Amino acid sequence: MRQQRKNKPAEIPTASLEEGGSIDRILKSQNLSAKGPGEEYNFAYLDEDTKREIRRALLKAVAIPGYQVPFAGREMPMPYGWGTGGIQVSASIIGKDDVFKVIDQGSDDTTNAVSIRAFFETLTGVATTTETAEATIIQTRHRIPETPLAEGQIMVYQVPLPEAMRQLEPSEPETRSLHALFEYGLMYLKLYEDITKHKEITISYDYPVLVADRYAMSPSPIPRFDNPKLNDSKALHLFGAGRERRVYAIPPHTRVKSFDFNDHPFRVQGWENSCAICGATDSYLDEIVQDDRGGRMFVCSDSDHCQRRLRLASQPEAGPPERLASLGQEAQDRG
Amino acid sequence: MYVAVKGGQKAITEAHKLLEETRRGDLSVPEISLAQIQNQMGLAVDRVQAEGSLYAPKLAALATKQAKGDLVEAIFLLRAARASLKRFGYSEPIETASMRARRRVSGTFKDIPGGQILGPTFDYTHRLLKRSLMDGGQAPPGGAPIPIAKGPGAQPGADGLGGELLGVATILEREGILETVGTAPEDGEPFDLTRQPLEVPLARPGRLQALARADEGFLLALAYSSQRGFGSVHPFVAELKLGPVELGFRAPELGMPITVGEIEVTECQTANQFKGGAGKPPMFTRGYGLTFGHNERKALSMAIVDRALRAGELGEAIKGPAQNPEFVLYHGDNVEASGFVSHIKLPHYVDFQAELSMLRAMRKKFNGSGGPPEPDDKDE
Amino acid sequence: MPSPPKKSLPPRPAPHLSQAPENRLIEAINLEILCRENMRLQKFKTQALESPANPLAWAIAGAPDVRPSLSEAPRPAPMPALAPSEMARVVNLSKTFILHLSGPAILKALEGISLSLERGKCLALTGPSGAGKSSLLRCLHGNYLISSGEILVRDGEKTVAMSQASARDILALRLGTLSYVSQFLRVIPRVSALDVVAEPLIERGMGAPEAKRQASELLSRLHVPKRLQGLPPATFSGGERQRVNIAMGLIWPSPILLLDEPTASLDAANKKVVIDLINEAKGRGAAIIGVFHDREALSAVSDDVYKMNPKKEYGLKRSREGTGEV
Amino acid sequence: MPKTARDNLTAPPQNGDRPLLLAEGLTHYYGTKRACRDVRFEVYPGEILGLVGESGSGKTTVLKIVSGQMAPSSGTVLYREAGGAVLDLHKLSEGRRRLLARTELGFVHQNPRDGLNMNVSAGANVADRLLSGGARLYAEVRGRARDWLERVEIATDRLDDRPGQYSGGMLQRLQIARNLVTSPRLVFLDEPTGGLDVSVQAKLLDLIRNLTGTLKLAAVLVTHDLAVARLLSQRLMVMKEGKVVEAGLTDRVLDDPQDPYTQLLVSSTLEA
Repeated sequence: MRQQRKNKPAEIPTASLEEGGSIDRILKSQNLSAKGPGEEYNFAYLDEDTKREIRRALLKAVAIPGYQVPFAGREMPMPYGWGTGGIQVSASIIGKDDVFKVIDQGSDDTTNAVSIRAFFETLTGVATTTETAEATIIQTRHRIPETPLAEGQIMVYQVPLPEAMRQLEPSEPETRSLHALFEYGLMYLKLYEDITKHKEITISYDYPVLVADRYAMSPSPIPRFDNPKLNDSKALHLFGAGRERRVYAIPPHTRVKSFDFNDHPFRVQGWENSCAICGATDSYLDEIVQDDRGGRMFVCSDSDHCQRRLRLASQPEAGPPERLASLGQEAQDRG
Repeated sequence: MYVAVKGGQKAITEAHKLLEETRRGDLSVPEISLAQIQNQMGLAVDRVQAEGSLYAPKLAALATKQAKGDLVEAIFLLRAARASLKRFGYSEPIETASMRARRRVSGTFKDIPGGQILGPTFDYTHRLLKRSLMDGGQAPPGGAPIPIAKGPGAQPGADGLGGELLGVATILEREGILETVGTAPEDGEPFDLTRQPLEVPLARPGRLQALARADEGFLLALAYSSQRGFGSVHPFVAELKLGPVELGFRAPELGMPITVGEIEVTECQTANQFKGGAGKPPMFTRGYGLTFGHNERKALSMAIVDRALRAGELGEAIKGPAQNPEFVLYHGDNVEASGFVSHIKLPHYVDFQAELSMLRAMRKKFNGSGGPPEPDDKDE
Repeated sequence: MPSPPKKSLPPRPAPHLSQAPENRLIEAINLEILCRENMRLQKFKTQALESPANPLAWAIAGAPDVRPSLSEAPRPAPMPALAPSEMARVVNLSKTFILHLSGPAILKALEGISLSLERGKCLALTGPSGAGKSSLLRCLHGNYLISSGEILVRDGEKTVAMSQASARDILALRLGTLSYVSQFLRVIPRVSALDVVAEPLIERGMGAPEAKRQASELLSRLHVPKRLQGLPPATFSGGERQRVNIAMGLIWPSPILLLDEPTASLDAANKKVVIDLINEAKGRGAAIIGVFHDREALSAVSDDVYKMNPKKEYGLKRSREGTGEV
Repeated sequence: MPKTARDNLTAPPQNGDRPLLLAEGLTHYYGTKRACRDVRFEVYPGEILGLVGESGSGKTTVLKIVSGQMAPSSGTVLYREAGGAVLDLHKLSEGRRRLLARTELGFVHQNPRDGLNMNVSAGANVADRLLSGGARLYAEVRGRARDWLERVEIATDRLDDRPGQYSGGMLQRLQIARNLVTSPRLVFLDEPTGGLDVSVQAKLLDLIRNLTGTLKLAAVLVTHDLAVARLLSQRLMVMKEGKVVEAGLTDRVLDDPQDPYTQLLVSSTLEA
């Protein structure tokens, strides 16, 4: 049974680098040894006050679904644009007995996912998993897992551009007033132009949504394929934009509707192919370039989902095991 | 009796003697050697070569040492040195396809022929200060470039250099989804900023040369602004490559090109969203960046700004400075920029005197008339 | 306390009055020009009169600048009653122009005019050109401000005093009661004659098809052929334009008709049609006042004649019964 | 003509004589320069009020103030909205005022480019107010945009072109379509025929007259062209150096001007 997530702050002495004075003076005064970084840093790197500040912003974000709450984002040992928003949100809510999962482009073994997971393993010692069902906190970039999320789970999204209308109106003060005045005509104007030129809405990722019939929101650059998973979800969805210093949230069971016209309703892209490894036809697929003569292979983007289907398939009563199993093995090597 | 201040020359000599002392610094510290700069400060050297527009690692190292680490000064030194060199011809176009890449990544596909080769990169490192590098620390074990994803195609050789890799851009181009680029005109010499004055509008080859020599910080900011809405570039990295390429030269006597050596370059090809327009079909459009040495951030920024500057050609709305060739091309060169910005240090007391007396006269008039004119609400 | 005299306008070459678009100024020249000295003109001062001056007082005091009471809000004044047969009555009306450009000069166009318009009757205005006939019609139509005296007009159950009527009141009056056929046709270029004539009906809420049908019928009766009806009147001859003008003026059965030389530049056939139209209007009880230089038309339609002449001997001359002869 | 038909046809305007807009004591300064002083007027439903004067007379400033685009240094602008409530335009919240500006009010700029979005198609420009108003059927919005292009006499095959490819006259008509699509009750027209060549001007005037007539639209029309004022407006205000020097029935003001400045203005108009 999933334990209820306890979120008590850890009591590790704060030895943050930012307490003024030149770096050398700090290093000398704390004779930081060359052992692993874990000993000298706070639990999950950020000091407790910063975490409290971020949690306060998150509470406001949950209270106003879809509204971008400014927060004093800090520099992280990761470059901006590589997940600092998501990391600060995860760092401020993670507790000792959480089970943490990190995916990028849908899979746990993508380089940046590996890097972020290692960061949290060293700085929190928290249990990590590659299985969606086991995780209490899932930090993601560009995908929502195929496996349906359960009550109590928290999705943390890494967000590059939090403002859904940024490409239509570069000025931040102007977009903030459009939100305040609930004036989203500009959004429909864009969709109108899209349909006029291309006979359909051609936004393929970061497809804007209306949250709780009030705030226009960028779901982060997930494919439109994943948008429906945000609507009336059992889980809590938290969005962190580090460089732009904004957090926003979708509480459980909130109405999330993708912007569309009644006679040009939101549609999800489909594929003719199926996963070469687990045969799935309803999951988002990655295209593998095999040669320069156009040879392509399609595999599930969500590696956990793919392997879970393989495990189910390899039970006797399921479909032909050999081919699936061998394909699965090949997938392991690739991972 | 007032004696005008003289001794300018003396002051300059003394100042430069002081500069030499501070450049050398504490005599108890061993002097830094060019080899150390070239090997341990390679990225600095590479930036000086790229923006100095001269492939000469040793000279770039010297310039960096002489400039006390001030790279803009070093770039200036290299540019000046370059101007003194006689030009005896143009090399053959380098074939980046045959680059023996030490690093080669693509953001567009999970696996690509020849695999994604991480190579020597800061990517995915945790930006935590490494105590091990403190004085007396031992150097970390050498790492060979491990491909993160094994795929068909060439395996990295013993010296860590990959064989010929099938370019991702080439694959997309063959599928027809990525725009093809016209081949460079066979005859005639390529446009060369150092031999012809920069004029706007400038054809793309000229723009690319200007961007290759432009200040990295400037291009970085422009690229960033274009991504954040002040422009409409949505770039995907089709391929980013780093490694040596052969340099061919067609000596008049021989009549055929011979390889005169290898140079290290960084090449970035982006595929950008384009929903069709200005008579062109929906497709991915190209952005291109190429620099001497290892200048990844510069190559990426260059590719984004190159694509942004093509907004007019592709009928896109102009929404920011990154799309304005005049703004980008006239302000990108940091040798020009640093020169003009710091020229205000030069004596200007003649002009200042003129301005001073003008202001005094205007203030007298201003105060004499009893302050600013009241609102004219008095009747006719 | 009078404020300092206004800087007079920069002396502009006084435009030759006759070039004025309307011929009203031509009429003014022939009038006796009061010499400036004996009026308190020099002492004209421009000052914003806080309380809106009574126009009547203004005419006498001669202060040219009036604080514009925008809606010229009606002020309560005792309202003399109209006799049942009367549709309108002019009471001791005078009209004076203050022309600031040349001088300034005061020009008296009308002086002490009194007459009444009876239901079903046509009153003809006679007198030499420049006697103020057009000016009187313009005052009746609200196109000219009344200097002194009053014009009372019956509008349904109410009686409207023109000197105190607001712009909106006059607009309503023109919609419901007063129709004016001026000498000049003033229309939007490129609008067809048919649309021009149908406009008064559409403006009063009639459907376009029905309005166009009636307009075409009236134009045909005035011998304006169908192929011309679709063309803008700007290209028409003087007579044709006049007939369009008349059609536009008469298509709506107004209770009061003001006609300024309706038969000028018309041939015999069309003159006869206009005379029939006027008599038909009289037949339905309309009160008509018009200027007719053409003797034959005058005698054919007018019941009374009001002689006007610049020598200020104004008076109502009874014309012999029915013949309009004087 | 039966008596009854005549009566209802000529009944006073729908809600009697109550004005749609009342401007009171409008005074405005740009820095120390006074643009207008103590301007007062009303606008009634279905009526076109003309505002004439030479450039610099403050007429455009007054128009910007009464249309809610610019707050006056002092003075109030009251507007009776469709529901009947009387609003103080410059005390409304930003959101409420912008909503009003998109629905019940319209503003046609002298330079059409100021009133259009040049980066989207002509159809999108017309559809804009519908979309902001909550229209969510693409086909219907596009259909209404096409209808309105027809009503302002623009070839409907130009629906998807960018305004940049339109001529001056077409741009102005597009701007009119953009404003009238939500059938506003009061439109502000700033020199709508300014800068257009004569033949285009005539067509535009005829269009404005028809539209305001058929839609029973009220309008405040700013122009320096007295012929345009005579043609379009029922009532006229003459401004000079920020003050209203004369006002009244249009033909009365033009044919029997009282104020010296009006006389000068009228007499200096070139007669074609």
